[in-house]
Amino acid sequence: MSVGILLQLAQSLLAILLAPLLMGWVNQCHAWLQGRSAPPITQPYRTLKKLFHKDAVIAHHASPLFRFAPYMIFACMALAAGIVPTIANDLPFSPAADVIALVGIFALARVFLALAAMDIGTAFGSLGARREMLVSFLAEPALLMVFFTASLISQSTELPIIVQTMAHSKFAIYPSLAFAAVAFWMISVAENARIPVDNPSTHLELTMIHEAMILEYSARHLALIEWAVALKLFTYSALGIALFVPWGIAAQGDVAAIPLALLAMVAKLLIGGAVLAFLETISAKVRLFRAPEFLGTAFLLAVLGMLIHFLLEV
Amino acid sequence: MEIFWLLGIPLTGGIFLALWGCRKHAPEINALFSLATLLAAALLTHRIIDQGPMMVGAGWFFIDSFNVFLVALTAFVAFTTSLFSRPYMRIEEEHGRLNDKRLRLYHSSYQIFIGAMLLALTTNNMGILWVAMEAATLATVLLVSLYRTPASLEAAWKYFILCGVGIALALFGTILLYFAAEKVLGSGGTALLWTHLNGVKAQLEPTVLSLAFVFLLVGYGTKVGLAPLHSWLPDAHAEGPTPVSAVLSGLLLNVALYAVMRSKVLVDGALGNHMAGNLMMGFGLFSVVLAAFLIKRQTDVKRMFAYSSIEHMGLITFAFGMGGAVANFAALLHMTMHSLTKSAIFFAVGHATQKAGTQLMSGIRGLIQTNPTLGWGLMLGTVAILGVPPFGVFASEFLIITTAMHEHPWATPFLLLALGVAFASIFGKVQPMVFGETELPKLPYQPALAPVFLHLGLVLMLGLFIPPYLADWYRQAAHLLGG
Amino acid sequence: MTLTYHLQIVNLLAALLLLISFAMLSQRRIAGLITLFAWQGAALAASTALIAWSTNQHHLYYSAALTLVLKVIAMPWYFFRIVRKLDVDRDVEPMINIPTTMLIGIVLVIFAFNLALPISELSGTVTRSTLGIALACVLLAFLMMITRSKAIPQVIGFLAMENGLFFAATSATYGMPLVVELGVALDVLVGVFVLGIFFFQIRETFDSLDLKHMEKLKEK
Amino acid sequence: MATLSLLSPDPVQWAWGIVLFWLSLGFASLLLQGSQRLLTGLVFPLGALGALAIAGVGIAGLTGPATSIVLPIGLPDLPFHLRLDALSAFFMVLLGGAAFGITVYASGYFKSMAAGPLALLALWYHLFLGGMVTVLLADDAYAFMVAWEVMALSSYFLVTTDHKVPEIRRAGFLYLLIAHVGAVSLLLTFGVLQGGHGDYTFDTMRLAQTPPFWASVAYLLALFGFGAKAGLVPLHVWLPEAHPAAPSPVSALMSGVMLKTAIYGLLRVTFDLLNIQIGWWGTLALALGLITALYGVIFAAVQSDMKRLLAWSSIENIGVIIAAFGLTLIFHTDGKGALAALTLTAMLYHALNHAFFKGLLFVGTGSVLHATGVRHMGHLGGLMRFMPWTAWLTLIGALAIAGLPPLNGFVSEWLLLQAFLLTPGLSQPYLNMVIPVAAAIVALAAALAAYVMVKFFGVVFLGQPRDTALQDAHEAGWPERLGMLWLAAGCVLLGLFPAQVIGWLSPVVRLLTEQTMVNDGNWLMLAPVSSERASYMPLIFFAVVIGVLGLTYLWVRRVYHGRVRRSDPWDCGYPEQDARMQDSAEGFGQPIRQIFEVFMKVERETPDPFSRTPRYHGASLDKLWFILYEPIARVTGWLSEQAGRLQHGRIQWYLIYSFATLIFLLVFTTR
Repeated sequence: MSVGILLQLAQSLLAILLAPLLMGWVNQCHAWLQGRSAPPITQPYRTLKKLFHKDAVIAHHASPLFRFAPYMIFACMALAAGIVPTIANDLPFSPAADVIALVGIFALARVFLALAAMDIGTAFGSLGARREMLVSFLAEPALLMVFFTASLISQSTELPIIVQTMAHSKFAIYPSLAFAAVAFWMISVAENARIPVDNPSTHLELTMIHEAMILEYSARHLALIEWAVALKLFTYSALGIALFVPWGIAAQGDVAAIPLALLAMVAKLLIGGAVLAFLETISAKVRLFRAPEFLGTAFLLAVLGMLIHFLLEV
Repeated sequence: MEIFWLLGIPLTGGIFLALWGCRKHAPEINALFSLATLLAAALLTHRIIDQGPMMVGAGWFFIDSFNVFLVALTAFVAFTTSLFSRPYMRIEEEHGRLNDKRLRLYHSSYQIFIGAMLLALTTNNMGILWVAMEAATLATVLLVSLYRTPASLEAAWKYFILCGVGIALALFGTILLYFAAEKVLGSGGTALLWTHLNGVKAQLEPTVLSLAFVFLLVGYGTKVGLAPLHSWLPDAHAEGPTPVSAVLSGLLLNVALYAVMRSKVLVDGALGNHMAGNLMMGFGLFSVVLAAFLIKRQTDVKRMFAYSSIEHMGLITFAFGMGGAVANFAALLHMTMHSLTKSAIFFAVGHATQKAGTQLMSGIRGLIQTNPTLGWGLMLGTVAILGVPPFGVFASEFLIITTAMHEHPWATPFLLLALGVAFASIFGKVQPMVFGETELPKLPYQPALAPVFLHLGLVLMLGLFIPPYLADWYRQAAHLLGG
Repeated sequence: MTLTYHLQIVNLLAALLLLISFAMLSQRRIAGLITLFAWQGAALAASTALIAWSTNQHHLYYSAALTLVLKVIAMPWYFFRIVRKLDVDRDVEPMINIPTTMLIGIVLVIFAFNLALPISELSGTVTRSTLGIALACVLLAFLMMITRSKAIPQVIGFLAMENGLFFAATSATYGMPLVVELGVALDVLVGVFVLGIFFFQIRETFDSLDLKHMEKLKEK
Repeated sequence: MATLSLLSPDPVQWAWGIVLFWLSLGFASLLLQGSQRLLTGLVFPLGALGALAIAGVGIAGLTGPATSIVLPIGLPDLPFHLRLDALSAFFMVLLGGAAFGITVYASGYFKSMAAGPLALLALWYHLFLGGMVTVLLADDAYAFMVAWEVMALSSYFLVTTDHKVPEIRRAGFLYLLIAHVGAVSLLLTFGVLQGGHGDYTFDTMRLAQTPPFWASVAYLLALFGFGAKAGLVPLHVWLPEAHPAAPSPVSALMSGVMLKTAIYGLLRVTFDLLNIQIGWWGTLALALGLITALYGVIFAAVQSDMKRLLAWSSIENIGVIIAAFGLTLIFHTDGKGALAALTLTAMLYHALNHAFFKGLLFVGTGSVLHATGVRHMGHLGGLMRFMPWTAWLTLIGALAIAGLPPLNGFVSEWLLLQAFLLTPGLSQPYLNMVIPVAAAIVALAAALAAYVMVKFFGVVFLGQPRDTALQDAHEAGWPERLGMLWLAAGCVLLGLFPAQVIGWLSPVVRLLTEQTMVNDGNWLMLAPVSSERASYMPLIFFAVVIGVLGLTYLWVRRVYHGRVRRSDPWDCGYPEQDARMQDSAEGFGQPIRQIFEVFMKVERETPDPFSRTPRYHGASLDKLWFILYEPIARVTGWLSEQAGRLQHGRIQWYLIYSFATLIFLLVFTTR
C-alpha cells in the first residue's frame, strides 16, 4: 500500500513535471517538419519561468472568479494526470474516479476556463467561450462513447481494470477498438486545441478558440493555464496509450517492472508526439462551422465501435 | 300536513303578490314566502327522515327519498334566489328596464312557478305530474319575456312552442302509460298513481311501455334540454332576467329529469332490458359533446352558462342511463351540485352584467379590481362548475367518469374530449372577465353575494364531506332507481 | 266482431278528424283554419259523447262538454277576435309547398297506423282501431306547426295536436281520470290566454305576427 | 433520525398535522391582510418550519414501517385514506428539503409586495404546499385526485399573481388547461384500476388482477396524465410559459418539487398499484424520456429569457428522470432486480438533486429580477460584482446542474451511465444494442447542459453590465441568502456523501423492486455493482482538488510573488470595445440553433443595410406548437362552427329536430 502511495505521488509529480517536455517535443517536431530551426525542447519551461516572474495585469472589473480559475484548472488537470495509469497500474488513488469521472474533471476545467473567459466581457472572450463549449458538447459524449467501448470489453469503467484486461490478460484483437482509437484521436485533437479544429499558434480572431479565451490572462495565471494545457495533452496521450497500446505498463504491485515501464512510456510518448506533429503539419485547419461535422464524425465512429463490439465480440 | 303548507304557501304567495305586488316591499314579501316554503320543506324533509317514504293526502302525494331531497333543494335554491333577486331587481328598476307592474307579474309568477315545481315533485299521479310541468312552463314563459324586448319575446315564443310541443308528446306518453296500466289496474284514478304502477310494473305491456317511454323521453327531455331538443334553452336563459335563468337551469331542468326518471323506473320494470338506459346514455353523450362545442363559440355570458347547463344535464342523463348504484348515486349528487353551483354562477354573472351594462363577455373585464368578492365568486363558481376539486361537482364527475371507464369504456373518449373543450372554452372566457385591468364603475346597490358564497360553501363542503343522512337519501334514491 | 252502428259512427268521426287535419294542412287562410279547428273540436266532442253514451262512462260527458265549450266555442271566438283586432288574415306561402306537405302527411299516416297496430291488438276497448288515427292527427298537427311560418297557425297546430291527444285518450282508454282531464283543460285554457297576451306583445314589437322576424337569436 | 422517530410514533399523523398547520396558516394570513410585516416576518418563516418538519417526518418514515390513517372526510363510502410508506416518505424529504430553503427565501423575497395581494399569495402558497404533501400521502383515488387538483389550482393562482399582464394570464390558462386534461386522464386510469364495485382505495387496486390489455391502457393513461404535469414532450408546452410567469420562489417550487409529484405518481401507479409490468412500457418511457431530455436542453440553449431557459432545462431533467424510469422498468420486467434497483436509485437521486439545484437557480434568478427588474439576459451582465452572494451561490447550482464533479448532479448522472453500461445483461439482444446509444444521448444532453449553464451564468453574472441601470443592482437580503445557502449546501452535501444518501434510498428501492442497490464501497466510496466494475470517491476527489489547488497557490505565492496590476482589458489591443460587443444571449446560443434548426421555427428580422438604427431580432419557437397544438385548435374551431350551424334561429328548424328525433326513436324502438 505504502509502495502504492509512493508510486502514486511519483507518477503524479512525474506527469506534472514532464508535461511541458512533451509539449516542447511536439513543437520541436513541428519545427523540423516545417524545416524551421527548432527551439530547444525545454522552451516551455523557460516560458513558464518567465511568466511566473512577471507582474500579473488584470482588467479593472475582473471578478475573483477570473483569478481563481487558473488554479482550479491546474488542479483539475493535475488530478486527471494522477488518475491515468502511465507507468504503474492500480494506483491507490485510481478508485477515486473512473473514466466517467475523468470526463467530468475535463468538463469542470473547461467550464471554469469558459466562465473566466467571459468574465472580462470582451468580444473575444465570449467568442472563445462559445466556440469552446460548442466543440466540447460534441467531443465530450464522443469521448464517453470511446470509454464505453473499452469498458464494455473489460466490463469495467476503472482505468486500471481496463489496462489490466488489455495488457495483462490473454491477447485478443478487438476491431471495435480500432474505431474507438480513430475517434479518440479526433477527439483529443479537438480537445487539445490542435489543428484541424484549432491552432495553438495563432491569434487570428476568425479562427482562434482556445487562445481567444486566455487573451486577458497574463503572468502567473497565464503560466498556470499553459501548464494545465500541457498537462492536458500529456494526460490525453497517456489515456490513449492506456486504452490502445497499454503493453509495458507495470502490473499491480510489480515494482520490478517499473523502470521498463518508464522506458516504454517515454518511447510511446516520443512516437505519439511525433505522429501528432506530423499529422498536424499535413492537415489544414477546417472552418469553424466544419468543426461540428468533424466531431460528429468522431462521435459516429465511437458509437459504431460500440455497435461493432456488440456485433462481433459478444 | 306539511305537504299542504308546502304547496299552499307558494300558491297563496302567487295570488297575494298578484294582488298586492305593486307595494314597495314586494321583493321582501317574495323572500318571506320563499322562506316559509323553505321551512315547510324542511319540516317535510325532517318527517321523511324520521318515518321514511310515505303517501300523503289520500295517496295523491308520495314522498320518498328521491323526491324529498329535490324538494328540499328546490325550496332552498328558490329562497336564495329570491334573496338575490331583491337587490338585482332594484337595480334593474334603476336602470329602467322594469316597472312596478312587471315586477308584480314577476313576483307572483315566481311563486306560482315554484309551487308548480313542488307539485310536480311531490305528486304521485303521473297525470298531475304532467299538468304541473305544463303549469311551470306557462309560469316561466311570462318570466322569460319579462323585459318585452324583441329578443326576450322571441326567446319566450320559442320556449313556449318547443316546450309546449314537447310536453304534448309527454302527454301522449302518459296516455299510453295509462292505456297500459288500465289493463292491470282497471280504469279510474288509481291507474296513474306511480306507487300503484310501480307495484305492478312487471306486468305492464312491454311494447306499449317502450312506445310510451319514447314519447315521455322526447317530451320531458325537451324540458331537460337534451340535444337536439335543447334549442329553446340558451335563448330562454340568456334573455330572461337573471334570477329566472338561475331557477330555470338550477331547478326546472332537474324537475323535468325527475319526471323522466320516474317513468324510466316503470319502463325498466316492464321491459326488463336496458333499452331506456341506452337511449338516455345516447342522449346524454350527444348533449355533452354538442354543448361543449357550442360553448366554444359563445360571446354572451349567460348564453354560455346555459350551454354549460345542457352539458351537465347531459352528463347526469348519461349517468342515470348507465344505471347501477354508483352511477345513480353520482347522478343524484351531480344534480344537487349542478343546481347549487350553476345558480351561484348566475347570481354572480347577474351582478357582473349589471356592472358592465352588457352581457357580452368582451365588455366585462377585471372584476376583482373593482369588487373582489364578486370577482372571486365568479372565478370560484366557474372553477367549481368545471369540475375542479375540492368542489363537489368534482366528486360526482369523479364517480361518473371512473364508472364509465369501467362499464362503458367506449364512451370515455367523448367525455374526455367534451370536458377538455368545455374547460378550455369556459375558463378561457371567464379568466379575462375576472382578472386584468378594468374601468368599470361600482354598482349603485350592494350586490347580494351572500347567496353566492352560501352556495359555493355548500358545494365545497359536499365535496369534502357528505353528511351521513344526506348520503343515505342518495343511497336509497339510487337504490330505488334500480341501483 | 261487428260494430254496433253508433260505434261505426265513432269510426266515421275518427275518419272525419283525420280528414280535417289534412284540410288544415292545406288551408292557407287563417280564418279558414280557425273554422276547421272549430269543426275538429266539434267532431271530437261528438265522438267523446258517443263513446260516453255507448260505454256509459259518465265522466266522459264532462270532458265532452268541456271540449265543446273550450274548443268549439271559446277558443275559435277568441281567435277570430284576435285576427280581427290584428287583422292578420292571410297566411303567406308555407315553408314547404302544399302538395309535398300532403305527401309527407300520407306517409305519416301510414307510419302512425303501423305504429298503432300492435297496440290496438291489445286494446280492450271497442274503439281501439281509432288509436292509429289519433296518433296520425298528432303527427299531422306537428307537421303543420313545422310548415307554418306565422304565429297563429302555429298555435292552432298546437291545439290541433292537443285534440289528437284528447281523441287518443278517449278512444283508446275511455278518457283519463277526471282530475287529469280538468288539469289538462285548465292548462290549455291558460296557455291560450298567455298566447293571446303574446300575440299582442309580438304584434306591438314586430308589428306583424310573422315568425321570420323572430330569427335573431342564433349562433353567429 | 432516531430521535425523530422516537418523537413521532406515527409519522403519517404528523404529516397530516403539518398539512393542517399549513392550511390554517394560509387562512390565517387572510386575516393578516393589514400587516405586511407579520406576513413576511411570521407566516412564511412558520411555513418554512413546517417544511423542515415534513422533511423530518419523511426521514422518520423512510426507515419506519408504512403507517396509515383514515380521515372522517371524503365521499360517504370513501373517506380519505392516508398512508405513508417509504416512497411517499422519500418524496416528502425531497419536498421538505427544497421547500424549506425556498420558503425561507420567500420570506425575504416578498418583502416588496403589497399586503393585500401578499395575503392571498400566502394562502395559495401554503395550500400549494399542503396539496403536494397530501398527494404524497393519499391512499385512495379520490383523495389523490382532490389533492392533485388542489395543487394544480393553487399553483395556477400563484402563477397568475401578476394577472394584469396578458401573457401571464395566457400562461396560466394554458397551464391549468393542460393540467386539467391530464387530471381527467388520471381519472380514467383510476377508472380502469378500480375493482368496478366503486371501491377506490389503493389497497383494493393493489389486489385487483388487471388483465394485461387493461393494465397497458391504465399505464398509457397514467403516462399521459403524469406526463402532462411533468412536462413530457409533447405535453411540455405549458412549462416554459408558466414557470417564468410565476414569482420566482413559486417557479422554484413548481419546477423543483411539483414536477416530482408527477414522477411520484408515475412510480406509484406503475410499480405499486399495477400488479403487472410489461416490457415495452419501459422502452416507450425510455424513448420519450430521451426525446424530452434532448428537446429540452436544445431549447434551453437558445433561450434569452433566463427563467424560460431554466424552465426548458427542467424539461430536460424530467426527460432524464423519465428515461431512468423507463430503464428501470426494462430491467425490472427482464428480471434483473439488482440492475433495476441501481437505475431506480439513480432516478430518485436525480429527482432529489434536481429539486435542490433547480430551486437554487430559480431563486437566484429571483434575486436578479429583484435587483434589476430584468428577465431578458440581453440586458443583464456583470452582476457578480454587485451581488457576489447570489452569484457564487448560483454558480454552485449551475455547476451542479451541469453535472460536474464533485457536486450532486454528477453523482446521479454517473449512476445512470453505469446503469446504461450494464445493459448487456439484458435478454433481448436488440435492446442490448440500442441502449448504449441511448447512453450517448444522455451524455449529449449532459454536455449541452454544461453549455447552457455557461451561457446562463456567463451572460447574467459575468462580463460587463449590458445596461447602465445595472450599476445600482443591490445584493439580496439575509433571508434570501440563507435560503440560497441551504439549497447550495444541499447540492454540495448530496454530491459529497452519495453512499449515505443511497443508504437512505434503499427502503424505497426495496419497496418498488424487491431489491436494493448493492454498494460494494464503504462510507466514502461509491461502487454500484462491484469495486472492480466502477467506483467513485467524491470526498477524496474533492479533497485532492482542494489540496492541489491550495498547494499550487501557496507554491506560486512562496516561490514567486502575488503582485497584481490593474488596467483596461487587453482584447487584442482594441481600444474602444464596450459592453455591447460581448455575446448576447442569442449570440451565445447561435451555434446550437444552427445545428438543431430542424426542431425550431426560427423568426429572424435582419436589419436592412441602410437603416440608421439597425437592430436584429431572432426568436426560436417550439415547432411542436405549430405542428401539433395549432391544428388541434383549428379542428375544434371547425367542429364548433359546424355545431353552431344547428343553432339556426328558425323555430321551424327546431321543430323539425324534435320531429325527426321522435320519428327516429319510434322507428328505432319498434323495429
